[in-house]
Amino acid sequence: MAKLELKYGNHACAEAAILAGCRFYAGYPITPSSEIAERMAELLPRHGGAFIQMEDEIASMAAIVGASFAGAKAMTATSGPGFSLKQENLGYAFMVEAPCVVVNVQRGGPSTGLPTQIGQQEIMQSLWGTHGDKLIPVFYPGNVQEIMEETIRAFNWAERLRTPVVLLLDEVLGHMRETVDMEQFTPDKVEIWNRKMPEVPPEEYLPYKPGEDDVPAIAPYGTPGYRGHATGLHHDYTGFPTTNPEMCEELIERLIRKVKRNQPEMEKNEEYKLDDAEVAIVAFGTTARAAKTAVDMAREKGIKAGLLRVVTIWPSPEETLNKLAKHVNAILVPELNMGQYVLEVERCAKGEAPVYRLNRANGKVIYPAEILSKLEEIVKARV
Amino acid sequence: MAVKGIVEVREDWCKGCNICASVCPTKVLELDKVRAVMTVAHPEKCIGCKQCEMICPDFCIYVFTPEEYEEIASA
Amino acid sequence: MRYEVRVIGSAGQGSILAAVVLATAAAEEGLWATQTASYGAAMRSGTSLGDVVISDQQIDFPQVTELDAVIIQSQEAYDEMVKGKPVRLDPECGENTADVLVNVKPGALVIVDEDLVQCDLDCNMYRVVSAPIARTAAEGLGRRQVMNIVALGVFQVATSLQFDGKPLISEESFLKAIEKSVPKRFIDLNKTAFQEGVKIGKAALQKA
Amino acid sequence: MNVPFEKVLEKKESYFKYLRLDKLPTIWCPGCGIGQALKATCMALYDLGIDNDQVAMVSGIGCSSRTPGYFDGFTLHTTHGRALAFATGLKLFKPELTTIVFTGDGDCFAIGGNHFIHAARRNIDVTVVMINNWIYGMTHGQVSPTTPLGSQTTTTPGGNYEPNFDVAELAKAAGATYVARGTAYHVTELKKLIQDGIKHKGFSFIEVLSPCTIIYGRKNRMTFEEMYMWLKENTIPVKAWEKLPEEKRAGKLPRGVLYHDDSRPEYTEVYWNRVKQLSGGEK
Repeated sequence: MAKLELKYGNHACAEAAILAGCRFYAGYPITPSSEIAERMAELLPRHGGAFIQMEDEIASMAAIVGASFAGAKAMTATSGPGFSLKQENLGYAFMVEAPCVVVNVQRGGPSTGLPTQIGQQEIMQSLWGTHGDKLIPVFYPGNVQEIMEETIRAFNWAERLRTPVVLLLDEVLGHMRETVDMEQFTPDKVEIWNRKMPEVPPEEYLPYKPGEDDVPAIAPYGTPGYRGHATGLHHDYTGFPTTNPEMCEELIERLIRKVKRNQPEMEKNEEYKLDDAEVAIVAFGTTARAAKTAVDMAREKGIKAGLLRVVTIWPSPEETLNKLAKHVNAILVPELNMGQYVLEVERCAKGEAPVYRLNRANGKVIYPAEILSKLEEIVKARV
Repeated sequence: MAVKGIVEVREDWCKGCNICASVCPTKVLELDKVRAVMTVAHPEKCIGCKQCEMICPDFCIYVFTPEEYEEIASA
Repeated sequence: MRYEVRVIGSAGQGSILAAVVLATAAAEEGLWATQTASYGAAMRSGTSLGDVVISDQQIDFPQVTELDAVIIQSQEAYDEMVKGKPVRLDPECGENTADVLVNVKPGALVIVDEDLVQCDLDCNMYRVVSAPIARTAAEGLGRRQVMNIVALGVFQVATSLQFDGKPLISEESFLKAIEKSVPKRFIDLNKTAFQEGVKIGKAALQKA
Repeated sequence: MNVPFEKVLEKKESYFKYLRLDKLPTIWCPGCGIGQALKATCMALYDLGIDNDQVAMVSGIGCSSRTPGYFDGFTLHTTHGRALAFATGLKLFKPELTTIVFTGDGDCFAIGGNHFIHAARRNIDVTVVMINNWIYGMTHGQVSPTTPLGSQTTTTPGGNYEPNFDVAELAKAAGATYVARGTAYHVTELKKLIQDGIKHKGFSFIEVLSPCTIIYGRKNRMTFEEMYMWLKENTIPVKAWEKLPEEKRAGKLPRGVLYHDDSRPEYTEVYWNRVKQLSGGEK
């Protein structure tokens, strides 16, 4: 029996973070993400955690990495301009392997853009925003229920892989209220993963020596005997700077490999009416919800449409997308930007099927009827 | 005159900046200009004031009292 | 079943809160619901609105597309809804004889305030329920601020017009939703407001 | 030769126990004063009896920010200017750790200026050791917010024309509750200042005037010795400074404890007390 409760998107994110064990939040107000901070300010002290409103976005990102080193499950939330400001320290978190969750409630950009309206323009920035090579897991839920699921999943993967994880939301998701089935969020049903701790005695402790899973076991700062050093410079197993090319290569390859090798387990998609589909839509977030309705509308008109809703945006579901391209005659990628994820879909499709676009970046959602007419257009062109 | 202090310089950490020599009131230390490291040229002059140890930026000078030195050397 | 409702009024009339209470009541009833609010345009025009989608299953598209019901709390809001006339929903209805509301389905429920809204809607096209909502709140309860909740009472009764004589959501669910949504010290006032709304709603239906 | 010194290093009964000896010698230029600041910090901790396992040291980017690499504690070498923000997160979650931030004039007052004033405003219990060498050393000599007027830097050929910060006054105005100035020449005194800073419950700021021997010195035609002598002759103990007539103060700086206020509550204490009230005690 479903136990339905109406939840505000941003509040659901905060509440799920608490469930996942988040005990540190640092943030800076920005529309449309501020409600996450407000809810955290209310919840954290009650759960024995720390909340701090920092002086800017850069400092917020820095503070959660500092707290993460002290052993906290830590989170910050922001939107477009703030996400840009966080990039340098996001790269730092990736380099020093500090588990943390960065929420970006996307609004319309570029620059100040459309602060109170929806956008999906940080799909590429979430992966490529900070300088240097990296692979940061990015999850993008599609409804308020899933905001809770994905927030917990983001914390779990962050802890397991010792990496920052980006959780993308959008203005509509963050600012809407929706019924959530709370049955699955009772504390006994929520699965929680924690970072691993060193198993060796202090004298043998090498903070950046990876285990077989490519993940090192770094003791929280303050653990007696397990002192260590962390730096954003290329470093060896001890954590100290090195310019040894072999060591640097090993480090950067491992940092990317530790995420990449878990792609199959991390992959999460929703497939809707794809079995006999001739034209497939690939979408995410709020746009995927319009796409799902459009699939039903198309089916009524005799168009065999289906939907692949991508939840794990990065690392991208390469094989799934490639298989999909082989299986259908055409792919449509509607997104609230001028064409970002479509590039990844094109890459993965490898020419097996033509990939069409439906783009918009004016702060308005794409309506089901618009996707439907695009589908009709594609079908007409293909016959 | 009895020795008041015993200076030791760890040469492998010394960068030869000469700051220690410039603060030494009795000119115990002298720079080996060829190797650019500090040497204890006149150990007998040391008054144990520790100024050189304090100001050494590279942790490579230590000044012992004779008793301390004896104790540690014989241990 | 997908049922879309919009509560619209001047800023400060509590349209969004009414939408929140409505969505919460739907959840109490065991229905799925989404509640969205539009910022941009509403802020410019001085009207504010809250949209609710209710369904017996999980909802795909979360925003409203074609409204099944609209609660109009002010003349300004009414004009906003009429403005534009982008679609002629019913070709039978003469263009000059009646107003047509934006994005509202034929057969939809239109709840208006009897005193505040002068409307010229085609009664064959919409199920118009007009009731003294603001007056009940201001004179009956002494608090004009609760007119949004009074309106919800009217709405609760009026949905029986669309669901074979049985309201979409029960009174109990609404009362529980009020408990969850408003500050403690205003719960009783709002519950009374809702019940008064139910009363005037029933009277309005009998009249019609 | 050098046998007793080796034994001192091994025995861990001196301030050397706070050093990662295998990382020495440091990367700093000959004569650079950052070494003394680190030494003074180690001596201060030793005298206070604070164990290595109780200290976190955070830094940003720059010459001074390489310090944590030589300090045997929980150390974090972060991004340019942000050390105080990282330290704020660390200290807030683990208030039991003595948290020291090593930073420089560019790191702390140019790119990190905002973090500095806000950390000071909060009065969070972090001890900031700010190495003021009047220049960007690691990037080879550009003008910094503390470069004296007229000084030669690579980005002000012909002399610096930008006014500089009085960083001690800035710290005080921003809300720091312990402000001191020491120099790389007066190391014993510096140790005492840092020691009091660590003991102080609240935001402590210690400015360490330190010669940038190679970069600043060469550009401005000063020898190592001249730079140290400048520190000796142009800084005056606070007590003497207060008695000094205005006309004799020009070109000189007071050193010692410039400001100390124990009355303001400390940030993490205030926060966790609130939490205790709300959650009934446990963290």
